[in-house]
Amino acid sequence: MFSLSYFLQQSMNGIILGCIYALLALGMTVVYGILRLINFAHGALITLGAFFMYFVFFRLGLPFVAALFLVLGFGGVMGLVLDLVAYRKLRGGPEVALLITSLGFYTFIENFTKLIVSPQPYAFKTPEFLATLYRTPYLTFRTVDVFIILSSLLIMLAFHFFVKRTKLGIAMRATAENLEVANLMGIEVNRVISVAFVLGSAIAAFTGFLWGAKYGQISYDMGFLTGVKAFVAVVVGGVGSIPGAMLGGFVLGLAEILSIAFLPTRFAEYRDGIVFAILVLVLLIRPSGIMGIREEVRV
Amino acid sequence: MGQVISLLKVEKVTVKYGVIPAIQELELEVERGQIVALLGANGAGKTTTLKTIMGVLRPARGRIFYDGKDITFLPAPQRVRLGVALVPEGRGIFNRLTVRENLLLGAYHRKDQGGILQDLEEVYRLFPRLKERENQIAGTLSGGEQQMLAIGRGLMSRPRLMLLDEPSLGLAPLVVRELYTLIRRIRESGVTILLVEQSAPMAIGIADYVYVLETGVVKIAGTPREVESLEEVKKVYLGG
Amino acid sequence: MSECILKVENLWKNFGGLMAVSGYSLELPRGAIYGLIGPNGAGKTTVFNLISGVLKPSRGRIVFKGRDITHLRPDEITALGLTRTFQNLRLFPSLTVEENLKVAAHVHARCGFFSTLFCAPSFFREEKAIERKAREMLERFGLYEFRKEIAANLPYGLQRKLDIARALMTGPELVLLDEPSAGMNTKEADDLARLVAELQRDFHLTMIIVEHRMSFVMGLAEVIQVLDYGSVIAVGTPEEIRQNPKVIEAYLGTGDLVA
Amino acid sequence: MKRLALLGVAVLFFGLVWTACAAEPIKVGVVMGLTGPWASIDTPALNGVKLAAEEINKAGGVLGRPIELKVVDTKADEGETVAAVIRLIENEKVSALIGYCDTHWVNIAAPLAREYGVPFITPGATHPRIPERTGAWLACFGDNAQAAAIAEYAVKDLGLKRGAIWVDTAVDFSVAVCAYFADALKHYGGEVVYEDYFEITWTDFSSMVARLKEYQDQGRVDFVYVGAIPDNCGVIVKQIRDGGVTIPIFGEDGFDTPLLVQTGGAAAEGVVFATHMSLEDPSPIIQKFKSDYQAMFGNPPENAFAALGYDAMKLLARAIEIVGTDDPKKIPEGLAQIKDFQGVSGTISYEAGSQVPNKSVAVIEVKNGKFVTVKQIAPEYLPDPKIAK
Amino acid sequence: MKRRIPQELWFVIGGLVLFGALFVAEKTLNRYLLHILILMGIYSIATVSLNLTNGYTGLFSLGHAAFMAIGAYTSTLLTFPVPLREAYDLPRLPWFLGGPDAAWSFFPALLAGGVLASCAALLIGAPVLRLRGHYLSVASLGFMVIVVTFAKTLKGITRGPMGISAIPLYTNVYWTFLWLFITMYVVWRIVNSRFGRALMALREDETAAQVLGIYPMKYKLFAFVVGAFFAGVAGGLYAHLTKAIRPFEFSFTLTFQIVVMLIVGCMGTMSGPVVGAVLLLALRYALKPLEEHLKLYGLIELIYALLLIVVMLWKPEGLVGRKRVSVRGHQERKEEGEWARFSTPR
Repeated sequence: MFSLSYFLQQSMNGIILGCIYALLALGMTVVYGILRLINFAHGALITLGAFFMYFVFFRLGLPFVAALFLVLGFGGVMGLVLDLVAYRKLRGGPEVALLITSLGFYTFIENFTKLIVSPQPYAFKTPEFLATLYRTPYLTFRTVDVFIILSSLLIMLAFHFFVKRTKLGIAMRATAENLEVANLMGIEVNRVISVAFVLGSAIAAFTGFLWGAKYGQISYDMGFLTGVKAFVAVVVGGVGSIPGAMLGGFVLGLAEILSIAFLPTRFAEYRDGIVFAILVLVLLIRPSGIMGIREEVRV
Repeated sequence: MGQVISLLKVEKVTVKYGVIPAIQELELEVERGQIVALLGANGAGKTTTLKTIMGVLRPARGRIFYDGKDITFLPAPQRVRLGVALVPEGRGIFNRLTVRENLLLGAYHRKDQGGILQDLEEVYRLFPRLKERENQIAGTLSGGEQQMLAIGRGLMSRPRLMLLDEPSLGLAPLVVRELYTLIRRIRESGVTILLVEQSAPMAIGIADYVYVLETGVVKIAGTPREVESLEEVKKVYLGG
Repeated sequence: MSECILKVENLWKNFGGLMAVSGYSLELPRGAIYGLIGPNGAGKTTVFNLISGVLKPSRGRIVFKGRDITHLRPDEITALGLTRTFQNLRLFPSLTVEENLKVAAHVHARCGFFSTLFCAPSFFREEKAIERKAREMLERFGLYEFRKEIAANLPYGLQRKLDIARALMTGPELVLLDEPSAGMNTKEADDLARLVAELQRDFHLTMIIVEHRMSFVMGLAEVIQVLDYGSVIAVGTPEEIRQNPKVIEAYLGTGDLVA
Repeated sequence: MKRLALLGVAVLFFGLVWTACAAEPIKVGVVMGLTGPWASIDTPALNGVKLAAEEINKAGGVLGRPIELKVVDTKADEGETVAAVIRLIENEKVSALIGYCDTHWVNIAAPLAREYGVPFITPGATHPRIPERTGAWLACFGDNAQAAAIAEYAVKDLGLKRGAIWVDTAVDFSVAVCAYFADALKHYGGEVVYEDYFEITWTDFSSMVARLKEYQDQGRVDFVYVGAIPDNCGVIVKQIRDGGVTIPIFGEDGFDTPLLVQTGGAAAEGVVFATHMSLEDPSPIIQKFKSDYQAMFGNPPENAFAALGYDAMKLLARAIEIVGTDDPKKIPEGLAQIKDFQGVSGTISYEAGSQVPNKSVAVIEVKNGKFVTVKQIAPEYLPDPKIAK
Repeated sequence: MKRRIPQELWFVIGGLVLFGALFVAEKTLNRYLLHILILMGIYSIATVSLNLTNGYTGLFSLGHAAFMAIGAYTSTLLTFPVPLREAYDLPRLPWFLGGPDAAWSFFPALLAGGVLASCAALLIGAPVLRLRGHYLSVASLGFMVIVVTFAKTLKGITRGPMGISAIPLYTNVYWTFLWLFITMYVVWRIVNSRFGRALMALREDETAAQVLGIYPMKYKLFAFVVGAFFAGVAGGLYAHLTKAIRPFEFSFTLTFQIVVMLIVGCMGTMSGPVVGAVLLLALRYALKPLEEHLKLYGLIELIYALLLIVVMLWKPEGLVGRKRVSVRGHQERKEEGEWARFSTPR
C-alpha cells in the first residue's frame, strides 16, 4: 500500500519537524545542563523570533541576510536580558523558583505579543527564493525544506564545533559538569551561563523564522507546546548532552510524523500522547536519556 | 625595603560553616620557591584553609595577603589570574572532557596562544602518560593519571603558587612516589607549593616548612628538622 | 562467650572498576564496641553503607541476629534493630529537633492511616508514647531546651548528638556510629565518648564506631579493625593497634620513599 | 503579607464596584472569543452586533429604550466562559445573550443561560443539534445544510465523486460538518475514500498532506473536504499545495476568514467553501451593510460572520418588539414567532419547533485573492442532524 | 512548633466560623461572586492536595491536572442526567454501576472520582516515583499528557476532544468548602502524625529516612495516592461547577496554574496553598473589569506573569513562607559530588 516515495516523503517531514525540535532542544539542554533550569521561556523565543523576522523582513523590507542576522542578534539579546533580569539573581535559590520564573517569563512574553502585536495569527510568507516547489519521482519539496535541513545541520555542526573546540565551549561543558571547579579554573561562570543563554536564544529565534517560513502562519501561542516538546527531546536524548538533544529532537519529530503516517488515521489523536509516552518510557528504562551520562547512582 | 615579603601570608583567619568554626585564627606563611606542607587528621581544617586561600570560602575574620597584596575579598577567578592554582581534593577533573580539554581549561584566563601551547608541551613532557591519552575522556583515566592531570591542569595556569590538596589520596604507594618526584620537579621550575597531606613522612620529606593542624588550629609549626621527631606528629594522628 | 549479633562474611564492593571494599569480614559479639579505623578513602563508610543496606554488596553475606540481611532494604534492617548515623550529618534540617526524633520512632508505630485520620484512641496513645520517648531522649542528650528549634540552627556539637539520639529512637540493638566526634573539639569529644559509653550500658547496645579521632575510638573500643584500600590490615586491642607497624605505615606512610 | 492580602481585597472590591453600575437601557450580553483561535470570526461577529445595536439606538431603540451591550472576551477558555455568563446574568442582569461562532463555546455557555432562563442567540455556531442540547437559537444555517450544499456542488456541478475528508476531532462543529458531508456525499452518489484526523492545536500537517498526495498520485481521490477552524484553514491550504497536491479543496464556513488568503496566499486560489452569504451580492441591504460597517470600523466586513452578528442582534430586537418586553423569559416566544425576517445574511424564519433557520448557502471560490460567489444553493437534501455527534 | 490540643480546637472553631461565613455568603452574595468563591475553594483543594506531594514530600509532580481530569470525568459520567445522555451520545451506565436508567447522586460520584484518581496514582506511582528531581516532574507531566490523550481518544465514553457539556450544576459553596475542610483536615492530620513526619523526612533526606526505618516507596506512594484522591474530588467539583469539561482543560495550563499557586503561596505549609489559590484567583477576577474597560485582552495574564516573576525574585520561598524548603536538597547534590569521585575508572 505504501510506496517508497511515500516513505521517503514522510521521513523527510519527520526530519524537518525533528530539526525544529532539535534546534530548540540545543539551547535548552545547555542551560539545563548548567543550571538545572527547565527554561520554558525558551519556547517564547521562537514566537518572538518569528514576529521579529516578520517585522524586519516583511514590514521593513530589509534584505534577507541582514534580517536573519538581526533576528539572531535579537534572540541573543533577549536571552541575555532574561538571564540578567532574573535568572542570575535566583541562582542558588530554590530550584522551583527558577522554574516558576521561567514559566512567568513565558506567560509574560506570550501575552505581551498578544497585546502588542495581535491576538490573531499572522500570515508569514515564505521568502520568494525559498518558495520554489520541486517535484521529483520520490520527493516533493520546496526550497525552504532544504533550507531548514541544511541550516539546521549547519547550526548543529557549528554548535558542536563551538562546544568541542573553542575555549568558551570547553568552559561551558566544564561548567555544566562541575560549576565549583570551573570557578577554580578562573572561568567566570556567570559569563559562561550568559553565553549559553545568548546562543540558545539566538538559535531559538532563528527557529522561529524557520517555523514561519515552513508553516506560513505565526501566532502568539506557537511557542508553548513546541517548547515543552523540545524539552522532552532534551530528556529523551539525555540531559546536558548536545548530540543527545539533537537525537532526541529527531526521535520526536520522526515519531510524531511516522506514527501518523503509518498507523491507521484514527490514531492521529495520539500524536502528543506518543511523544510523551516515549518520554515516560525512556525515563523508566533509561532515566538518563538515550545518550545521557548516568548520574543517578547514589552512595 | 629590607624584609622580603613572603608570597602568601594568612593572618588570623577564621572560617565558619554556619556557626561552627572550621579554622580559627589561623596563621600561615609561604615563602617564595618553598614547598610548605600542611598536615593534619581528617576534619582538621586543611581543605578549608586551601579553599579560603583560593577564594572559594570567605573568612569570617582575618586577612590573606598574596605577594604583599590583600586578596581577602578577591573572587576565585581573579586569584587564578594572579597566579594561584588549586588542585582540589579528589582531583576535581572534568570527567566528560578529554585530557587535552582539561589541560586547556587550566589556562583559561591566559591569552597567549603560543605560551599556552608551549606550556601544554611542557606538561606533556612532565607527564608523558597524559600525552599518550591526550584525546581520551578524562573519566576513563586511572586514579594516578587523573591526579597527574589535575596537577598538570594546575600548571597550565602558569601559577606562582600552587595549592595541592591531598594529591596522594587513594593512590598506590608506587604512584605516590612518582607523584612526589614530580612535585619536587615542579618546585624546581620555580613554582611555590602549599601541600596538604595526610601522609606525613612523605610530605615532611619533601617540605621546606611544616604546619600541623588540629581541629582548626595550628598545633605544630617548624622546619622538617624541627618536627622530625615523628612522635609528636604521630600523637596528632593516632592519639596519645 | 556471648552470642554473635552480627556476622559479616567476605564482603566485596566495587564502584565501576574501583574496589572500595574487598573481602571484609567481621564477627561482632553482642554488647561489644568495635572500632573501625583507617586512612581517608579506606572504605570504612562503604562498609557501613553495606551493613546498613544503603548499598548492596557485590559479593558476600551479612547476618544479623541469625538472619541473612544481605538483600534487605535499609528500612527492613532498621526494623530488625540495626541502625546507623552519618559521617556528614544527615539530619532533617528544616524539621525541629523534636520532630527529628519523632520521625525515628516510626519503625515501631503501628497506628494505621484511618485510625490516625479519625483520631482513634490508639492514635493518641501512640503519639503520647512517642512523645514520651522523644522527651526522654531529649533530656538524656541535653537537647530538651532546643526541642522546638529547627535542626539546622543547632550548634554543631548538638547536631552530632541529635544524630545519635535519633538513631537510638529506632530502638536498635546494634548501632553503627560514623565519625561521631568529627568536627568537635577535644572537650566535646571527651564528653561524647562518656555519653556513648553510658548509652551503650543503659540501652544494652552493640556498637561499631568509625573514627578518625584516635583518642575517641581507642578509649571506647574493645577491638579495633584497621582498614586500608578496602581490606582489613590489622585487628586487635587499641594497644596492639597503636604498635602495629602496618597501621603506622598506612596512616603515616613510609618516610623513606622520597628521602 | 498582610498588606498584600489587603491590597488583594481592595482590588477585588474595586473591581466589583466597577462592574455593578446599573442603568435604564435593555442590556444584552455578548460573549466572544476575541483572543484565541476563533478571534478572526468572533471579532467581526462582535462588530456586526455593535453595528446593529448602534443602528437600533440611532433609530430610537427598542420599545423606546436604548440597547446597551456588555461585551466579554472569554479567551477560548472554559472557566472564563462560565464565569462570564454568570457575571453577565447575575451582575449585569442582561436580558439576552449573543455569543460565539463556534459550537463548543455555545455548548458551554448556552446551557447555563438556559438554567437562568435567559435566551441565547448564536450568530455563527452551526451545529444543528445545538437547540436540542442547549436551547440556544441559531441565526445561521445548520452544518447539515452547508455540508450538503458543498456535496451537491462537488458532485452535481463539478462531477467530483471521490473525496477525502479531513476532520478536526477536537472541534464539535468540524466533527459534525464532516459527518454530514460524508452522508450527503453518499446521498449524491459520491464516495468517501478515507477520513483523516487532526487537532486544532496542530501546525504541522505534513504527514497528512503526504498521505493525500499518495492518494492523489494513485488517482484514488478527486478532492479533499477540510473541516477546519479559521486559524487553521490558511495553514492547511498552504501546506496541501506546498506538498504538491493539486486536487480541489473544499471547506466550510470556518474558511470564511481573511486568514485563508493571507496565510494561504497563492495556495488559496481555487479553494471552494460554503458560507452564510456572499458579501459581493449587489442587493441593497448587503451593500448598505457593507458601507455602514466600513464607516464604523474603518474596514469592510471581514467575512459573513459580521453579517451574522448584525442579524443576531436585529433578531433579538425584533423578538423583544414582538413580545413588548425585555423579560428574558418572554423573549423566546418572540423569537419563535419570527417569520421571513430580512437579514443581511438572508431570510430568516424559525419553523414551528425549530430554532435553526432554514437559509440558503453561498458557495464561494477564491479567485485572485478575492472571495467570489459561484453559486447560491438551497440544498435539496438535508442530512439528519442526529447522525452527528 | 505545633501544639496538638489547641490546634484541634482551632480547627473545630475554624470550621464553624467558616460554615457560618459560608451561610452568610450564600445568602448575601450573588452567584457570580459565589462562583468565584467556589472556584477559590476548588483550587484550594487542588493546591492543598498537591502540597502533600510537592511540598511535604518533596516530589515535584506536574501531573496533578491528570488526577483532576480523572475525577472530573468519572463523576460527570456517573451523574450525567439520563434524558440528556442521548442528546450528547453518552453511554448509559452499565449494570454494575446502577443500570441504564440510573444516574448517581453527587457525593458518591465525587468519591468515586477521587477513588479512581487514587487508583491511577497507585498504578503510575510505582514506576514514576522511582525517578528523582526534574525527571519525576517531567515524567508526571508526560503522564498528564497521556491521560489527556486517553480522554480524547476514548470517544465512546468521554465524547472525545469535544468534551461534555450540560453537566448538572451540583457544586455549591457548602460542598466545596466541606471538601476543602476535609482536605485540609486530612492533610493536617497526616502532617502531624507519623505519616507526615515520614513524608517530611523523605523530603529532607531520603537515605537518612530510610535507615531510620521509613520505606521511601511506600510513603511516596501514600502521599501521591492521597493527593490524587483530593485532586479527583476537586476535578469532580470543578466539572459540576462549570458544567462543561473537555480534555484540553486538564492540561498544561491547569497543571502549571496549580503549581504556581502553590509555590506563590508557599510549599510545605498549611496556609500557603490556600493563600496562593485565593490571592491569584482574586487578582484574576478583580482585574477582569479593568481588562475589559481598557480592551487590552491579555492584560490579566501579563500582570499575573509580572507579579509571578516579582514574587519569585523577592520571596522565592513563597508569600507565607519563612524558611526554605528544599525540593532538591543540597544533600542530593553532595551525593552526586561524592559519586563523581568514585565514578572515575573504567
